[in-house]
Amino acid sequence: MSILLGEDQVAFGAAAGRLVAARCDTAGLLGLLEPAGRDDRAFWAAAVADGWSAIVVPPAYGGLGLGLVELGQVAQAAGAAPVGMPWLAPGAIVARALLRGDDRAAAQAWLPRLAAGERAALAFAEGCEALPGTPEVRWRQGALRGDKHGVVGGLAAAVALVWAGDGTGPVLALAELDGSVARRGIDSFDNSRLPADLAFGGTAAQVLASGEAAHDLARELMAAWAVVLAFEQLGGAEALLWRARDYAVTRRAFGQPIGAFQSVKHRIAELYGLVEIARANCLHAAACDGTAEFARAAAAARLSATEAYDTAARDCVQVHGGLGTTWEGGLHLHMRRARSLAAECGNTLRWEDWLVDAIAGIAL
Amino acid sequence: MSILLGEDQVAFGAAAGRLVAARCDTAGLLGLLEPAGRDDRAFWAAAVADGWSAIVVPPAYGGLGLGLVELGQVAQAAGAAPVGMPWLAPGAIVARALLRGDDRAAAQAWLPRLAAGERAALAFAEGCEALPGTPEVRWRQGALRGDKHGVVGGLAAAVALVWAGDGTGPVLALAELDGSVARRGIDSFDNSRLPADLAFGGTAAQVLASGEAAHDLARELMAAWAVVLAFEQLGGAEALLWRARDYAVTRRAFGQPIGAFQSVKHRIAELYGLVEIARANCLHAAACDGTAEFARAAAAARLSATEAYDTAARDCVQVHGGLGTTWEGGLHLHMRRARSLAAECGNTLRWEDWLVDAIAGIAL
Amino acid sequence: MIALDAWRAQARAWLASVAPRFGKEAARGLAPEAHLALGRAYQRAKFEAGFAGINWAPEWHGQGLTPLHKVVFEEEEMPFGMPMGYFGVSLGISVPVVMQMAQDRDWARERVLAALRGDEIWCQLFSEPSGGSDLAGLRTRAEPDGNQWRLNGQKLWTTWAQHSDYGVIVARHDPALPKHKGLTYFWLDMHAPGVTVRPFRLATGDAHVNEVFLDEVRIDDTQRLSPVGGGFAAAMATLMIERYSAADPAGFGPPLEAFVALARVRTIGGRPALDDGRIRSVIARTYAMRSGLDAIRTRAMRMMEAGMEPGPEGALSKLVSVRSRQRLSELAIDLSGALGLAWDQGAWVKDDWVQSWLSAPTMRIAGGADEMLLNTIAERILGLPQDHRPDKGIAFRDVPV
Amino acid sequence: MIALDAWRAQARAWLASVAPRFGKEAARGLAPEAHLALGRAYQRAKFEAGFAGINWAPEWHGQGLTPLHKVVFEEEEMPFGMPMGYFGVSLGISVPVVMQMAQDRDWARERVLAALRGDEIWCQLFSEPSGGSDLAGLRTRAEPDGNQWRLNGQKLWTTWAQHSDYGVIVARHDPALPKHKGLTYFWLDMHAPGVTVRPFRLATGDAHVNEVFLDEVRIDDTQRLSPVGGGFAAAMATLMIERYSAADPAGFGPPLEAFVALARVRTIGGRPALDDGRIRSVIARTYAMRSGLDAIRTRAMRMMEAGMEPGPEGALSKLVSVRSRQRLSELAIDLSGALGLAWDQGAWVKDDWVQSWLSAPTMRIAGGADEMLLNTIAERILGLPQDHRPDKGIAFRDVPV
Repeated sequence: MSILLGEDQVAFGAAAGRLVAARCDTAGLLGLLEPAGRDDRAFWAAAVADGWSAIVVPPAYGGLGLGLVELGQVAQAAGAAPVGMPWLAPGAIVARALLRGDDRAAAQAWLPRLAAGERAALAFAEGCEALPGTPEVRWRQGALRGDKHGVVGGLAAAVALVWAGDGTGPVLALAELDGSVARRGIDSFDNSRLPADLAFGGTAAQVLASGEAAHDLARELMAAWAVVLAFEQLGGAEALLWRARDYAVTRRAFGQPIGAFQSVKHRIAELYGLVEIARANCLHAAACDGTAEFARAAAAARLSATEAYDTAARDCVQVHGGLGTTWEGGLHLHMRRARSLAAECGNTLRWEDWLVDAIAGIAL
Repeated sequence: MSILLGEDQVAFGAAAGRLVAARCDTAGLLGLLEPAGRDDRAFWAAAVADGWSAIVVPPAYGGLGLGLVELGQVAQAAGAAPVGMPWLAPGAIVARALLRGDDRAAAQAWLPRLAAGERAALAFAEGCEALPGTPEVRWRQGALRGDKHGVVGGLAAAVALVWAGDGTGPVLALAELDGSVARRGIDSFDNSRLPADLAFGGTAAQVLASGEAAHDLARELMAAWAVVLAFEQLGGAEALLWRARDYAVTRRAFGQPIGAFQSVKHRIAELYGLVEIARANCLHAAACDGTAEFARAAAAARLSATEAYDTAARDCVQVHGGLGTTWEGGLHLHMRRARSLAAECGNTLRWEDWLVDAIAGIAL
Repeated sequence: MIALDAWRAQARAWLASVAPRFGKEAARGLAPEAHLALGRAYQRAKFEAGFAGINWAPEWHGQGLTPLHKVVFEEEEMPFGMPMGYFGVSLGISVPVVMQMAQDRDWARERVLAALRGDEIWCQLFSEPSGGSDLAGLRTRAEPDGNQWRLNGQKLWTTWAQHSDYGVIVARHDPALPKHKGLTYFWLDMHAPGVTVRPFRLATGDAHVNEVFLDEVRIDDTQRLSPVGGGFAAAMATLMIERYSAADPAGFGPPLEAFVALARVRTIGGRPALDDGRIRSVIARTYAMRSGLDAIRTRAMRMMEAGMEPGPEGALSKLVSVRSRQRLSELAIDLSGALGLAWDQGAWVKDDWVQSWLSAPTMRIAGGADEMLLNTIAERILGLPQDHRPDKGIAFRDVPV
Repeated sequence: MIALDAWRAQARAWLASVAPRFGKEAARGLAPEAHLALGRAYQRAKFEAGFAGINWAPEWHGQGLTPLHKVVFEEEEMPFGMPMGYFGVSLGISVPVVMQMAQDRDWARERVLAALRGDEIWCQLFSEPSGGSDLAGLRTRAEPDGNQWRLNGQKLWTTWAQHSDYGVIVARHDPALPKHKGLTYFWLDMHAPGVTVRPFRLATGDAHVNEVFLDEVRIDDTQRLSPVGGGFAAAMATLMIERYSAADPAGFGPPLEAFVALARVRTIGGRPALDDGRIRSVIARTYAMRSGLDAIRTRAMRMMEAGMEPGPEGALSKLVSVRSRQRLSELAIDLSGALGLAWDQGAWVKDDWVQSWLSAPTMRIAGGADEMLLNTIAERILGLPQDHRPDKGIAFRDVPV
């Protein structure tokens, strides 16, 4: 695939941008911050109607049969808001798992539902580990038992892909989140992500991969997940870059636009550098999906996008001065989202390690 | 001891500053950079005449009986030049070892010579390790065999304190550097430090401490050494801070002094912060010599002084633009010295680890 | 006068004795009114125990001790999380200004007593929508009207205005003068007709700052605190009142010990975080920075004890420590991974990384933004040139907007 | 026209074939004259093999290929350490200017051929002691004198002037005009009477830059390359000539593989450096940064291939990569501890950390200092305001000094 976007891909991203602009506003997003357990269902319904949930699902299962590049365009638009729902990335990653896993029946059962907007979650993390070496959640005789932590969308997802152990090694298992699952909501700084701890109490689950294959698939899914989140982070960082720029050319202090002060001007120029490097890495990673370089490219995208969004959140607020710190101004929506996205599929420390392992050829 | 300098201490530092100003100039220092094996002997002779080598030696041995605070004032003046000889810190640390070690005869033999300006070296490092856990240089039956690397002053020192092993554990041994020692000079970017690899070929040496005591003494000496070097680094950083400031108020571009541009102005203000934090840490470390906090305080001084000097070297050159990069301008004297001092008693990675070990109470 | 060591011991003992009544656990989960009441009660208790107005003269109901005694008490007070926030501006800035500059001295003495007892609270009406850092760019008008002045305009960022009985205010009496020359300083009854206070929320959800609208508010010329046109100089002078106050090398966020404790229980790829070089580097460098600021502070205290003027390097503390606190808090959250998402809105900022991270940006802006602090260091300490200032030397109304 | 892939293969094969004669090992330890002779021989070999003047028209003795072919060749050439430095300014800037602007076209064609064959070298006389970043602030005078001009003044930072036969020069013909308006562009015989070249050394010990003194140097008006007063515009236009040249995400320093290799053999407190979180973080972040710059470069190439104008983000490469190279080189030296002190002055910059560290500051200043690059990004790409410029719109002689 080329690193240059095709016309269709650009159009796809532009349509997503229009949807976000039409349906998301600061007041609405602020309203989702404090009540735990609420996300923007209406927006997700509209996004599903526009095909967001169907992007990576093959046409045979009711999807659009597109790839990470198109998914990335949509994620970038979502990140620019930032939208008040967590369903885009997990749904696509569960679909990817079904397409690469061993269980054809599961694929046939779930892919059409995912394409139609079924809410999915990725239950990989335990404690502070995004992908624990030896998961404590156990899969035995078709059922899952044990606790997963900080599952994004965990409060309302219908299905979850779970990283578990079967006593001999890891498995990736797909579970419908029925009454056997106790969901303990987490009151978070970014509540529309609907984070919850999930306690599986004998929940029926189908194994999509096990042993070495589960391990490889999980790492591959983490990489793809990281790329989708990196595009969301890129979207947020880019939105903040331009907000900082627009404020700096209009706001005046000491008789001149604040953008004339090099402390402001150079800060924004540096931010431009971070955003463009992140963008280049995101596009490169999406374009080399399926190649040997994908693991490295995904990690590079993740690291540079996290740095760009975190820096943008810090610096855009600082450029705005006091106005950057108000509730109503809403810049903290991005500040919070920068933090939740930085943790959601493994922190930067973990991604640095994964990248070095891949670069230096260290066994995992 | 107080963190406030007494009048005597201030006067001591001021005298050292006058000596450095009178005896060191850029042209002279540049002349020592390229020929390997030359240092400023005349300056050292004048410094010895002013008591620099006698500072920490007790009066009973012909010294001044002062402490790290006074030594630090002198080191700071030396760092401001930066002087073209490496003898100040090693001599004081060898004296400290003699005062704390077990060998009274050695103390009586060597302390008067050190006070009189005898050139000493600290031969601790092997390979990239500043204080190897299991040194490969062996002490057996009164003699040393094996290689030490990058010994500062190694090309011309008369005596060296050597970190070695006796087969059962570490020892600190004092050796006169006679014909049994092969000195392989290192052609360096900062040649007046006279670095050399030393190959001991059965060199007679007296053990000052062994086993656990040697280990503790070595760590204690490393801490004191770090404080002296931190003062040298502070002196260099401070000199660069003011050179950058002076240049920024006089040099004009685009019709105004370059110090009016915030990129320059804030860079220098940040440098001021690093210098003042380093100064406070250096004074604090020197003042708490002998207390339980010394190890931590020394590491903090070392880390902040290294950061200050490195940043000053980078930023002062950048503020000077092209003029900062010429040979004749001599700013590279500080750039080079910043690098050699950063390595001389263990790199920052090692000092970070030592500091965390001390903070977190981790066994060594 | 009581020696500092003895004073410190006395303060610590008293604070420990009242901590169960007023400390962070007592304040936890209280509704806003109850929390304010607790704050007033704590202030009253301080006054009665002789820990209020520490460095104020006895004729102003103070303890007649030195600024050092005040700083020492504040240092000891900080770790308890006492409900003292309501009185920071009131007793730290506004009331001292009234003490120094009010025309009616008896009235001022009454106010000081009421404020020290926590019965009355004062706010400071400086910043405006048009500029926080650019204080002298303020637009609120004070038009002379016989023996009175008429105030019209809007203030912003007014801390605790919603609970304040009085405020000090800087307003523009003449827009035809250059911006710094046309300002005058007054005090104001916050319950006067035409004063409307509207609290607004910050990113943390907190609502301790306010918009204050002034609509034809009439004040008497006796409420003037500066000469006409002397408002900017007076405002600058009042900023110096705060010079002697406790710094915090932790940037008013969690102590480093809390980070070390977190690193002990977190893992990175299954290995202890405390063994990881990245985490070790952050711990070591944070320690070195904080110990440096601490030594600067200690040295300043020693110099003040010795009757000397401390060096200008004290100006570094907020700049360096708060920026570092922001990064450290982010890292603490990231390090916690899925466990870092939870946020307890009631937690105390020195106990909680999310609280510390969310409020750090406000700290980097309020009371001197990073950029202004760097300018101050560059210009005042190092003698570097001032920025280009096209707003200087021309009539305020001619400054381009 | 030859396809890029085939061209790349062809270039690589040829470079490999001549590497034993011209590569870094062949150049090692040569005396200056011998090194220059090797450089000329390499340039001649390039010309004869059809790799010189790649994107120049055949009537200018070029190969008539695209700028992309040139960039591809440069990318392939970079790792060999060929002795090509002497011709960078000559063929990259000065000769193209002559090609575009010289009045006597036949004479120009002769010069181009001699330069492409390595027989003649051109320098560029722009910077002066009074300012590097502030190019338009130059003071060298060009006074009209009949059909001639008299040059007086001093140039600085003139790369390879000591080996140059000719130079292009910008001088001030009228100090009564505003600074940007009073400049005119000429070419100059470096052997003309009154031209004195004095090489000086940089921090690395290298002496490839010069002071050039101009004392009553007479040149003919036919040597004028721009309209009178058009010197600044012409100088800016020539900077665009260099737009299509190989970027290097390694900042023209050692590749990341070299750092990884170093980390494999170094230890920190007895443990492998490659296992240490700090070292891993640097490797990972450097990789991410360089891969981003690489993707930007690749995308620009693809766009140019497709006939599109590449985005402005290419401007980031030098700023970001060289700064990073400086830090990475410092760390490599520090990591080596006592083994890091040695310096081989003859080593090639992409092979040697000390060489890379010592020359990095020059790279951060030459050809656009970091601060100027940030200004360019801010103003040209993001539309942020220009800095305060009191030197604009007034006669040059009235600009305060």
